Amino acid sequence: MNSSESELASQLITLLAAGMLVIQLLMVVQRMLLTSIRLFALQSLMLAGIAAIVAFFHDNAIHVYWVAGLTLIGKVFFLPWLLNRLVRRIQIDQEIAPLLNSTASMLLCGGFTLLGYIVARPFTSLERLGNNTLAIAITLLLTGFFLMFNRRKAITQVLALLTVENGVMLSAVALTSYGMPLVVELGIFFDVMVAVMVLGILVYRIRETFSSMDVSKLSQLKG
Amino acid sequence: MMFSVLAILLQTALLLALAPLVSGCIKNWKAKLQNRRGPRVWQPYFDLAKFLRKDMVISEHASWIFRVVPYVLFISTLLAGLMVPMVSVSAPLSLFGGALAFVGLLALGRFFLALGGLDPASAFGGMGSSREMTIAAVAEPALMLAIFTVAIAAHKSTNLSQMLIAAQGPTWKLLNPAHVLAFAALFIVLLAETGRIPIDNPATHLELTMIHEAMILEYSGRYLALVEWSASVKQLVLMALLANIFFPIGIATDSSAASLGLSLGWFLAKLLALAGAVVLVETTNAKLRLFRVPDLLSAAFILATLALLSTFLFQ
Amino acid sequence: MNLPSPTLFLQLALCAYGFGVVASLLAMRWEKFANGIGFGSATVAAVFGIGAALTGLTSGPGNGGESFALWPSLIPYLQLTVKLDPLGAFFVLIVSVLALALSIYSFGYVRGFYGRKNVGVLAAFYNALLLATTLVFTASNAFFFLIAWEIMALTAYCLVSFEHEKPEARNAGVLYFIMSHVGTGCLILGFLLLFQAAGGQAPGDYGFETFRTLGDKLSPGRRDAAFLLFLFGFGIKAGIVPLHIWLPVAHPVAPSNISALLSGVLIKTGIYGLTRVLFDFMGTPPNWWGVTVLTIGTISAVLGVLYALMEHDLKRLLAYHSIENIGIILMGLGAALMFLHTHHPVLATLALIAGLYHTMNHAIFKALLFLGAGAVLHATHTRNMEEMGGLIKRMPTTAFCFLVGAVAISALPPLNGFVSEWLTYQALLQGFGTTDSLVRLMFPLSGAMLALTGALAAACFVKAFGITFLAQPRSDHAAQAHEVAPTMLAGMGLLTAACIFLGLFPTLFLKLFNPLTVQLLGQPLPGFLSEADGWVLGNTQEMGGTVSTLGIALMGICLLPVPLVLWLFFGRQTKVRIGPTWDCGLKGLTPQMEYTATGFSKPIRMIFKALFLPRREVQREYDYSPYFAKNLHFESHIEEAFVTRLYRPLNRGILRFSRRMRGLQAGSIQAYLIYIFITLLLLLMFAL
Amino acid sequence: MMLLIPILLAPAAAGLFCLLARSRPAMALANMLAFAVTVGLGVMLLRKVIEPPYVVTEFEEFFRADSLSAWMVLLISVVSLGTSLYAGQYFRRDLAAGVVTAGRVKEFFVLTPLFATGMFLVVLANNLGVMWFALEATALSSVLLVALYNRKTSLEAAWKYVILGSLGLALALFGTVFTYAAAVNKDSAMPSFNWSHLMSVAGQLDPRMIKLAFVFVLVGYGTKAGLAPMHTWLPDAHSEAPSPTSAMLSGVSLKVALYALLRFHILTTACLGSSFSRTMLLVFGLGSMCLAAPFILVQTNLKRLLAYSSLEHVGLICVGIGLNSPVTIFGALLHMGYHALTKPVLFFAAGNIHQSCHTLQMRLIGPGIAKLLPVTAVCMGLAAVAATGLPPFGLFFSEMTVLNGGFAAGHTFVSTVVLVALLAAFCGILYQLTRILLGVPKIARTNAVAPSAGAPAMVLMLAALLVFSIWLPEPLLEVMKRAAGIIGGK
Repeated sequence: MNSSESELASQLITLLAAGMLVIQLLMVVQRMLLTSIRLFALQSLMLAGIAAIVAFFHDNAIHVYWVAGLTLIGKVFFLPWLLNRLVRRIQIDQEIAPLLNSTASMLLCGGFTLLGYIVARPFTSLERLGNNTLAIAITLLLTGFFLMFNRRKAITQVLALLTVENGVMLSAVALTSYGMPLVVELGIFFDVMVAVMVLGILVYRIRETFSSMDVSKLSQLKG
Repeated sequence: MMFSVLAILLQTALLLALAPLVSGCIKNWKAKLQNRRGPRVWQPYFDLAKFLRKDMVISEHASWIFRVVPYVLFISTLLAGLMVPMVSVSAPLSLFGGALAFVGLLALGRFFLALGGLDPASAFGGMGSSREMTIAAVAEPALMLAIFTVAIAAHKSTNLSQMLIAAQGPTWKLLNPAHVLAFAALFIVLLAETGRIPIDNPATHLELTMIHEAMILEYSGRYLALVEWSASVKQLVLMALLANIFFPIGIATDSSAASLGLSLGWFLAKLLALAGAVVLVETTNAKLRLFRVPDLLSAAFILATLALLSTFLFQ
Repeated sequence: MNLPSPTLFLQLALCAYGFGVVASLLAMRWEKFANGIGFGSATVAAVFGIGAALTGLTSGPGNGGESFALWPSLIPYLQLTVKLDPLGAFFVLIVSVLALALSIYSFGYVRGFYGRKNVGVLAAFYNALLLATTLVFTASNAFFFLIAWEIMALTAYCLVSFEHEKPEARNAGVLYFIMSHVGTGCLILGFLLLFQAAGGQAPGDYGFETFRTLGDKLSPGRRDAAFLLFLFGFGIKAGIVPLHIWLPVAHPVAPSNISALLSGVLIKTGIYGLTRVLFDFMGTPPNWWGVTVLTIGTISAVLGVLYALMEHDLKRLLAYHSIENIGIILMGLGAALMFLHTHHPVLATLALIAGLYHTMNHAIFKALLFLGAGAVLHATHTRNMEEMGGLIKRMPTTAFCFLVGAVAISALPPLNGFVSEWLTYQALLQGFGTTDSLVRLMFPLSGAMLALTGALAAACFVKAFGITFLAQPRSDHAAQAHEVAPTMLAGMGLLTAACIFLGLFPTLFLKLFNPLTVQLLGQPLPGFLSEADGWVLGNTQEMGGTVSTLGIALMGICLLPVPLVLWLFFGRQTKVRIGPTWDCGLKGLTPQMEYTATGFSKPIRMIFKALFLPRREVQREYDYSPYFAKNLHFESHIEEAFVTRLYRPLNRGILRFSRRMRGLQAGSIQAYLIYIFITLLLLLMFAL
Repeated sequence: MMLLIPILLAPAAAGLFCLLARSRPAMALANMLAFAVTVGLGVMLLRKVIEPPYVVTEFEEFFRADSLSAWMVLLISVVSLGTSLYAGQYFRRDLAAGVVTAGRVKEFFVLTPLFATGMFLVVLANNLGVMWFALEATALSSVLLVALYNRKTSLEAAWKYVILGSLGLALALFGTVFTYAAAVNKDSAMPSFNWSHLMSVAGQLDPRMIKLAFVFVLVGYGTKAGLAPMHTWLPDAHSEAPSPTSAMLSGVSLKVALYALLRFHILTTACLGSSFSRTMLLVFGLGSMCLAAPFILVQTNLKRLLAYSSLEHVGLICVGIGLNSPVTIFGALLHMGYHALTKPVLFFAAGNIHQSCHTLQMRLIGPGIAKLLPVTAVCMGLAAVAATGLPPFGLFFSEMTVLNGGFAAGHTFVSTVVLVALLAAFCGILYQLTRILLGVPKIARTNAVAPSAGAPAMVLMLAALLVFSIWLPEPLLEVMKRAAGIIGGK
């Protein structure tokens, strides 16, 4: 790999990572569940793209193709499909009244981005790929977190969790340039799949039992 | 050994013989001061003899406690009396106990007398017991503090004979403020312990005011004799204690007949003087309400505390 | 004569108690058998225990018994070593004597539980408690001591709550255990401070041997902190004011044989602990330690007896008296500490002996009184004195034993309570000259308070004995009471005899203290303590006060002929007639006209009104004029100021705080996510 | 002879068997058998790791067991065995009462061994990534167990558990990735992600990265281990799960998460050579203890009470490790063991009470459980005595050991706070349990469970607790000392 190739790869990765961040911010203000799912699929697609670029540009990172492939299958197609089906089955498609309105949310997320940058700053020299990918990963985490406690629909919380997961994968690729050992990647992948299925089962049961998907109604257990 | 047995016998006899006389004197003098003729000085002796000869009526509710009480009271009072030096510096039983045992024995008698008051199931008896024990309890700290004060002056000995010797000392110590104050405290305690006005009225049989008389209301015959006798012996020994410790004049330090006789004379004189003081107090004061009594006794306690303070403040 | 070594006796006693635990649990289906084997083995163990203590105390100083490990050590610092040293042996003597009497008493007493409660379990806890207590007194490693201490507290809790069907027993158990555990916490901290000072490296750094070498080497701050912790920790167990509130609640609700054990022995473990740490470990005490202990002792004594007077629940009354007596014991210990500070070892010996002797005496007479109360409870099924009366005719032996106990606890000559209080007075009196500072006023003032205490105690026991046993029965229960089983009487008789023995022969008993004072103060018993062929008790100085209870008793008997002679001389012909009590001409007295317990203590309640803060409610029902009441309902309550002003607000505050804290867990998942988020942010900002 | 793989296979096989099996007794038996086998294997492993070379590795170091893992394996298998012993009877009564369907019971018997397999994998995996996903697997399998009853509240608990747990695990994954990143920077070859390898190169890891990683791992695995303030799912999940699952969650699951945290703690300490990670553990441990105390004092729900008590104990274990002297770490490990034997008994007893009274509100349960369910009450009482740290049970020894070590190492303040928190918890538990266990039942309850229901499991665990309280076999001591050495970095 020569330096110009590396430069190109780095730029591409930075671009895609920035795209992931933008999608994340869009999700923060998006209320329609189906749109959110689509946004998530798009974000995952970008992640898969990053993985593919890494695999393509690095010699000893063939297995990262696996990562790209699994992400593509799992997070771009399978999970969005699953969630879509769930949303249709439980017939709730809009988020109502988040804790903070969209302006405040955006401002806060801007703050989180700044924070992510600050936290990641000491480590910029360690980044193998892209610029500030670690900062973006941490921002994805923080905003994902925010998304989780700002929203009330169970599905949104699942989505937020998945975006955090995306953030982890991004940081894994960005920091190591070849991801983690394959067995770990596989394990993580299957775990995420199973997790979403389990969450789906629970969402479905909650919807059945509470005739709502509003997690703020899940507040009987106190003290 | 022989001598001490003799001493015990003599002092016992003295206690028993002298006690009614002191009671009689007080009664008589009090009457005189109140412009009455009053009973004869010897009247208590006749009373006792009469009681001893009378039949007894014992309450159907009473138990053996009721019958034991007079004996316990009588003997414990006599024992206490034997610990007080009266005509000789060394009291017959001074080895067996000092001031603390003295107080303890009097308390033992009081304890049983109070039980005797409760035993016949009469409300009066209970009332008397309750009040007697209360007053004794309130008087006790002042008594103990005064004893401590005197004992500290006597090289911290609670032996009454030692206290006496220390009081005799080179100078007469009544002039010492500690002693004056302690005497005042003890005098108040004496009034309380012997049931005199202003704490109790020995002459009354008015239900609601009596204390001592209420307790012994059910006693009759020889038991009453023992109880009355014990009361007067107690009065005697307390007065003897005050007289000898604070006015240690003329007490025999050896056992020759002459000095003992002289000492007996002095002793009688002191006793009568003290009895006069009691009479004066009784005549010039009215009986206090029951719940004012603690005030008087706390005054005694304060006097005793001051006495204690002055043992080192004024030296 | 070649007696077996104290160690062997001790091992036998421990084994017998252990056997008692196991056997009575195994036998719990057959209650009679469980009773026999459980209390039987406790009896045997008690005899062994007495043997161990006596051989330990008489076999000369430094020869008390060798140290042995009960069990191999498992974990760092824990050494399960047992050693019977003189101080421990003295307390083992107390527990064993009591155990002997109580076990005999229990044979009869627990029959009342047949078919109602499980006697096997009771016997097992009883044995376990005695085992643990014996180990507390003999453990020679602080870690092991704490284990025994906690097991003791646990079994005591089980016994207090034994009749858990009654709500008051449950509440009492909880209160007891919580306070006891707080105390244990303080002890753990105290011992940890010593352990830390010892270095905390060597395996034996928890050993008493190591602590003993610390002494004056401890830094003042650490020493003072440890002192306060120990005072608090052991003080809770001993029931000093104001840490006493559990005691009058917990002791009465247990079965009476257990109450006797709790009041007789268990609170003495606090005294043991204080003696152990203050005299054995901590070196020369600063002055304020002694002053504090003496003050606490005085306050406990006076307040204990005052609250006792206000009780008409017989067992609660006795429990409050335990507080009083602990106060008296602490007066002795406090004075001893002050003497140690001013370097008067002889006087310290006197004061310490006074305290410890009173410990023994209190154990004996308080157990006796509780057993008496138990017998009364057994016969009348009530603890309320207002429903008793006239029992002396129905239960003569019990009444006699109770009377002896009452005289003893009121410190009246010639019984044992008098002797130990006499020693205390002497120590206090001598203390006046040991220092020139104003602190010396403490001594006589404490003495005066001790006098007040004694007199009030006498008043209280006139009430307790008089209202319970004398006059007419105030209820059907009391009227139908019967004398209790012979084993119960035997148990009480044993303690009665002990009261008389300890009262009349103090000089014999005091000899046992010699190895103890040598161990703790390096000072043999002062010779004046046993003058005149050993029958007269002196104090530490020549020409000081002396007392001979035996002499007083014998002299009393000699004087007995005097009234008899008078009687023979004057009144041979007199007759005795049984008649009604004077009833002011009414139609005869009913029990309602008798003086009540509440009425008896009324004057004292009025005098100390400011302290008791009594509340009274009077309801009058009348037809036409308030002066002719048809019905009068009168209630009088006294609640301790410590409870209402200190403990209740404290408890309420803690609970209020806890309820506020519960708001954190309000059920909202968003909030929970925010907690995690904030934690993460804080860590990212500050930890990096 | 293979040892580690059979440990993993036995429960997995049992799980698969149960998936296919139809008869409930057979499923229960399979569970029991599998865990009996793992107990046996655990003991063998224990004997093996105290002999040189002190490590057992299999499958090219993919699986690795040192003393710490062996100790955890033993705890997991013992608690699982106890649970499976109890679960059979428990669900029989549940089925009889109709509160649960046969399908759900099957779900339990399938998922529980998988849950256990996950935990075994956590402690046996050498690769930190594998450890992570094994932990995620335990979370996922236990979520469905928590939701087993399908009540509103149990769904709520499960939802909180899975969301908070997954989020925590996502954070932990961040931390894991960062750790890996710290290792890869030096050379461009793909390094091993094995813990043993990382330890061997600990000195060359990037310290800042490791620090960042530890923060994430602490918050992440700390959530799973129930450290305050990330513990909020814990009382919900513990109280709503079926009692056997509660026992597993509280008895071992928390400790397994703590184990994962410890591996990073060891690594961090080895890398930074500073007290950074142990101070963190200390702070969070103390925080958990202090937070748990007030909740225990005013608790109204029996199983939540027990859950907060677990929080307290986990806090103590953390403090013990955070104090970082060999004695305190030993005490903490000892505490883990004793707590694992104690807490399940309490949950079993609570399960019996729940089945008999149909509520966990202590106001409605009490008083008088001792009359109603004597065996349960006695077991619960004894276990509570143990759990509140009273002798003769071992938790007293382990707590004292932690305190001793703390004082010996000069941490006077921390140890004092620990003691105060323990006292407060004691008061709460004593008060609450006295209220429900003792006394006379208010009304005669119909539908009381058999008096000795579930007794074998409770009695066996209590007996084990008592035996090991007064007698610790030499190998056990040895393994704990070695484990303490590993944690202490020696």
